[in-house]
Amino acid sequence: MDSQAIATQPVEDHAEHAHHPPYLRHHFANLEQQKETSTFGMWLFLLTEIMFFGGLFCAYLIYRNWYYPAFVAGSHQLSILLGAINTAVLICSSFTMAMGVHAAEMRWRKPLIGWLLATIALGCVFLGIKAVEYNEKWEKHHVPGLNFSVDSFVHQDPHYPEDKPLPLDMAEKTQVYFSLYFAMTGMHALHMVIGVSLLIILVVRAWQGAYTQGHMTTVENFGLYWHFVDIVWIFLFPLLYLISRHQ
Amino acid sequence: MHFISPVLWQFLVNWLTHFALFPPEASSIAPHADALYFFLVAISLVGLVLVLALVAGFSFLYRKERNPEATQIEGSTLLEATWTIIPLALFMVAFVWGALLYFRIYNPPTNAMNIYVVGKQWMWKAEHPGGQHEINSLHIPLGRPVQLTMISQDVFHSFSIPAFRVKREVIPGRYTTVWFEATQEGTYHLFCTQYCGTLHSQMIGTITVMKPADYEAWTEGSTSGMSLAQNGERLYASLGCNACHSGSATARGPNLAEVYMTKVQMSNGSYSTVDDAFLRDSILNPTMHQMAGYAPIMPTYQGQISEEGLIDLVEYIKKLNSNYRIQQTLNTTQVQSSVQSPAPSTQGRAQQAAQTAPGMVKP
Amino acid sequence: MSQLTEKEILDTEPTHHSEHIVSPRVYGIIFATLLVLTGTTVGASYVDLYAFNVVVALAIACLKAVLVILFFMHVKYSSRLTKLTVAAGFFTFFVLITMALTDYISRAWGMW
Amino acid sequence: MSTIVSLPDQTTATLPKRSYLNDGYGLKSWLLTGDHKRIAILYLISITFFFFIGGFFAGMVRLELLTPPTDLMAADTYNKMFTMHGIVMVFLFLVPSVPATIGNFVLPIMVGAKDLAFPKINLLSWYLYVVGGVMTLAALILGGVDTGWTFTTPLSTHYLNTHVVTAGLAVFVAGFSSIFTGLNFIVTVHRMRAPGMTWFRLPLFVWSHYAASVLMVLGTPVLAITLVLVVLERVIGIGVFDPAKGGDPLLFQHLFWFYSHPAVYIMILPGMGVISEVISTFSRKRVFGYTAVAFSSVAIAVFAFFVWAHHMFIMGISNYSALVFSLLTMLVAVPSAIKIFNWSFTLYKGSITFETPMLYAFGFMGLFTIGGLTGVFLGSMGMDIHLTETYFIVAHFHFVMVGGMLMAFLSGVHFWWPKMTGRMYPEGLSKLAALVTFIGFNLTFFPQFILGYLGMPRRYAAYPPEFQVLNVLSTAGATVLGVGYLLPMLYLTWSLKYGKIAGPNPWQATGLEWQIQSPPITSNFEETPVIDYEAYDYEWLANKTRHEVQTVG
Repeated sequence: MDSQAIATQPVEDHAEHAHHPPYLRHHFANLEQQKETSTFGMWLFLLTEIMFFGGLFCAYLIYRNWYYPAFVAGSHQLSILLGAINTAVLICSSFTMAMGVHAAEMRWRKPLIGWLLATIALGCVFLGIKAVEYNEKWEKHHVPGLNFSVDSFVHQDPHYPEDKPLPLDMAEKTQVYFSLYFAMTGMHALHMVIGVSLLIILVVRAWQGAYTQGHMTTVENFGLYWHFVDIVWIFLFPLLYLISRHQ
Repeated sequence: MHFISPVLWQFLVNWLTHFALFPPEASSIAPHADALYFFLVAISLVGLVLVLALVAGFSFLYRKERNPEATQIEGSTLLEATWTIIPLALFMVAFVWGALLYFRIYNPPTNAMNIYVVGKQWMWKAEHPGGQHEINSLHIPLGRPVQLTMISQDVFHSFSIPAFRVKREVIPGRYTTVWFEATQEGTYHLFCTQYCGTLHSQMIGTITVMKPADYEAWTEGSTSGMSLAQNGERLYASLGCNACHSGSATARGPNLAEVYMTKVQMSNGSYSTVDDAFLRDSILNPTMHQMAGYAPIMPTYQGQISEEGLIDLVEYIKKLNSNYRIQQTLNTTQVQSSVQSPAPSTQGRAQQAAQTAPGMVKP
Repeated sequence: MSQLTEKEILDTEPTHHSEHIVSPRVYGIIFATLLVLTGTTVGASYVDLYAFNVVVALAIACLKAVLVILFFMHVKYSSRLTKLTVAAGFFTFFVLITMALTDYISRAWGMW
Repeated sequence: MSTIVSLPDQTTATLPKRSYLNDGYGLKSWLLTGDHKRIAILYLISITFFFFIGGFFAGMVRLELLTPPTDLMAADTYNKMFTMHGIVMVFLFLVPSVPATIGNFVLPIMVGAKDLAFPKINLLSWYLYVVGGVMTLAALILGGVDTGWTFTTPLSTHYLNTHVVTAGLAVFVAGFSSIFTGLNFIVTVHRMRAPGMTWFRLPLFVWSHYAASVLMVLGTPVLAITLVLVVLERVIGIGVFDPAKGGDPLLFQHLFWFYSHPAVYIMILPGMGVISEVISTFSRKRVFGYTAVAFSSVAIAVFAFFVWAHHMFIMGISNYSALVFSLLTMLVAVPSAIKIFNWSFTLYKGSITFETPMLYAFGFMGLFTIGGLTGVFLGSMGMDIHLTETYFIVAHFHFVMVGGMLMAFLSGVHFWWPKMTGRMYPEGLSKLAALVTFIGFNLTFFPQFILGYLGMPRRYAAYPPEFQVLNVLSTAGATVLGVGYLLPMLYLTWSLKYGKIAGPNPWQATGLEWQIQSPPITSNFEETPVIDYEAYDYEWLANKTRHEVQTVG
């Protein structure tokens, strides 16, 4: 039994202990343990993020079945072009982030900074487009609670001649659609803002050469976060913009 | 008894006169609920006594003074299986029994008389079909199943009668129902048990169970003159419902006579039963209750009719068994509307119209 | 996390997992695939497939998510613990949805 | 196999020269520490503070209920009192109580690690807890909040003008504190175990904390998003739960209880871990059916996510759905029953002594049995109709939370007090406190079962006079209970300076934490331990002690 006992914490190597690298924290035996630990921790954090967005997706699913025409009409008010561009932008940013992680793994300092800066730029483009969309919603009175009117749903909208106006009771329910739209994209945008802020810190640290001397777990873990935010959008895009388009 | 302080003495007297372990068993459901309760108490006692006996017995037998040497035991699959399976079996009995009771409490018999209840911060309003209104009290006849159709105007409330062992959440925007059959004359507590704001503890009332004859007398004595259905008929006319739901072959809306509790086909092909909730929702959210074969032209009445008004309408449609009076009304209205403004849209105006033309609804 | 995972973790706990560096070529291929899939899903949304529009859109989204998870997030090259963690997250999300839907779907069935 | 364990002679024990307590002085060395033991102490202090705040509200609630009318305070004030009592006790005491204090202190040592996996996140978790706590206090000082701890919509979103937003955000922040604690534990258990420490050599304390951590990590975010939606609905008026805008208030209930039912297990599972340790140690016997107890924790964690709607049986969920949830609820009761019986049989053929932690553990077993079994009443749908929202449910969850969890917490605090401080608590006084607590508890909460069956609704500031007798009993019990809780605080503080020196292993327990000095050094172990014995192996401990005696001799 003893010989088969599996340890997750290796027996301390005293020779190595004497000159361990500065980024090895005292309570880890070696770098490998430290890296696996922090990656696992990051995954657990993403687990909580799944459940965080999960509540919203659950609400979306239920209300879409209840108020199907309102959700169709609501989604027709979104710009599929902007949504598609934003999806592409986010996928690009995921790619640049992945390349950044690769650069860090290869210990290339300048490419790392370059890829991170590209990711920041793409993140900002995404947020900018999102701001344009939000602004449009405000102007069209589609912000529930603050600035909402059912006008564009009870009258024939000249921009969407194929849409029949909704009866008033169903038009009122578009508020639920837009509430969820703002809650979901808002939470997602908040994650993007946090991501971009963290990226700026990463760039500064990368500039100082922190990730190119063999310790790049931070970059890798941030990459996980960034890709997760991308995945959320990959689901938000079809759910909010696309699935009612054909009607 | 001068050596006992008067306060304490009062307390003791209170104890002796008011001590009870159970509320009165005043409904047909109560004995069933109590039976399950006694069963659960019994298995709890057995379980508790067993655990206490084990703990106390082992503590006595194997205390250090008696048993200085501990004997290491890994476990026993047989024993562990025993205390997995036996509790599981008991819990399953509790589940099945509880489920049966649940469906007994929440499935009203078909012959139940219906009373409507509206909950709002912080009062209960009961409306009898005969038009009797009560605040924070409810009079019901002995030995007759009574079904309550309840709705809240604002927040969650909960309608609870401990003596009947029934309780149901009263929620905004949706009818919920509960039923009971009183078996004992008397006055019982009515509580709101869902926390509903500042005066939650004042949202209480009394349930008065009366002999059928007394109940008849009470109904006679406290009627407001108009039954709910009559109120509903007025509202029906003043909101202009009869313009489309006239029952004629060419009408734009479905015929409502005897529609209650029938199965109707919806525009998406599914079938729905026309119950109270369906009627109410159809008035407020007609688009979601689109019947097959009709155009989606009905406007919503959301925000135009109070919950009481909706109850009147629902009660009217429930009792509607011919379209004769509707058509009569329609003719009168057409004459009237040439003089007066066309179909008023709010309840206030509706009542006004009803006052100005009292003969309108009378054939 | 499900009960099953526990036992499996016991013998899958990695003490030494070799560093796997994904090549930029793989990233490039995945990137291109994702863009193509995005185009496909936008295109498919304009075609009337009746109930299948939702299915197609969500299937493509799931495919994209799986690609991102497996390659960009390196799960394909990670330990089984990581894979189980991801699975546990989606499993719990699935529980939330299905158990909530037991109520919402059967509410329409009426009083019993 | 038989084991004789004799307690060490404490007269010769001395405090170690170097320990985590004297490794740096001054406020900064505490507030910026990464040491899990110091963070545990910080948590212990702040949790005790909030426990007494919550206790104060409980006292006010009980005082008001002494008489039927609202005479001591207005209904409005009363509502704020029970709301603050609920929020403080649930989110600021019960959820972090055992995990963040005792768990934080001993879990890394038990698995043989020098610290938790993420010391900084551990500290961050404490700061988030403090921020959450301060926000709760702010809500209180600004005028209170009266939603009830359940934040029921649409009451909380549209019908109250108290500080719902502040309180909601406070719970949100405190929730993240709990997420980070759970995350840290899971990673530590997976990644930081010492060589030879296999999963089945882990003490059951670790298993139960692992299970609770899974619940924290997976459940809490759903509460977080729900509270965000409530706040958004209140502040800007979006319409996810608002029936007037087409939302479904029952959806709030679903999402809220998706967290808040597992939260009940987050609260009780760590307590069960404490009981496993204590019962085993004081009967000098391996826990009966180690594997069954370990897996019952995991089973509870798994089933916890499938049963939430039993809080909603009367709320208008579909009958079919209620049926499913009731069935699953009955299943989740079984693992708890297994645990209780396994603990009872751990005593069988043991060599039992009755130190204070053991007395609290006995209290736990009795009260938790009652609490658990009355849970079956409430899981049984038909019975639930009559009992829910009455004092029966109040009594039920206080039996589980106070009778169960608080007993376990006190048991654990006494059990590990020598390890944390290096000193013993006064044995006589603490046994008295345990007894007072037990009596006070039963007097307070048992009458509430009867009140509940009589139909007295919960959250009532005024009640019909026929309920007074039982309410007076309950309030009298609460007074006794209050004394029972004040006592430990006083004598434990006293023992910090005047307690007997404990020595490394005063109980002769087998856990890894007892094999090092008390209080431990900052890095816990001089060198990474290699584990070559099973959990609760008293044979091994006896051999080790004999060996040590021989070496010294």
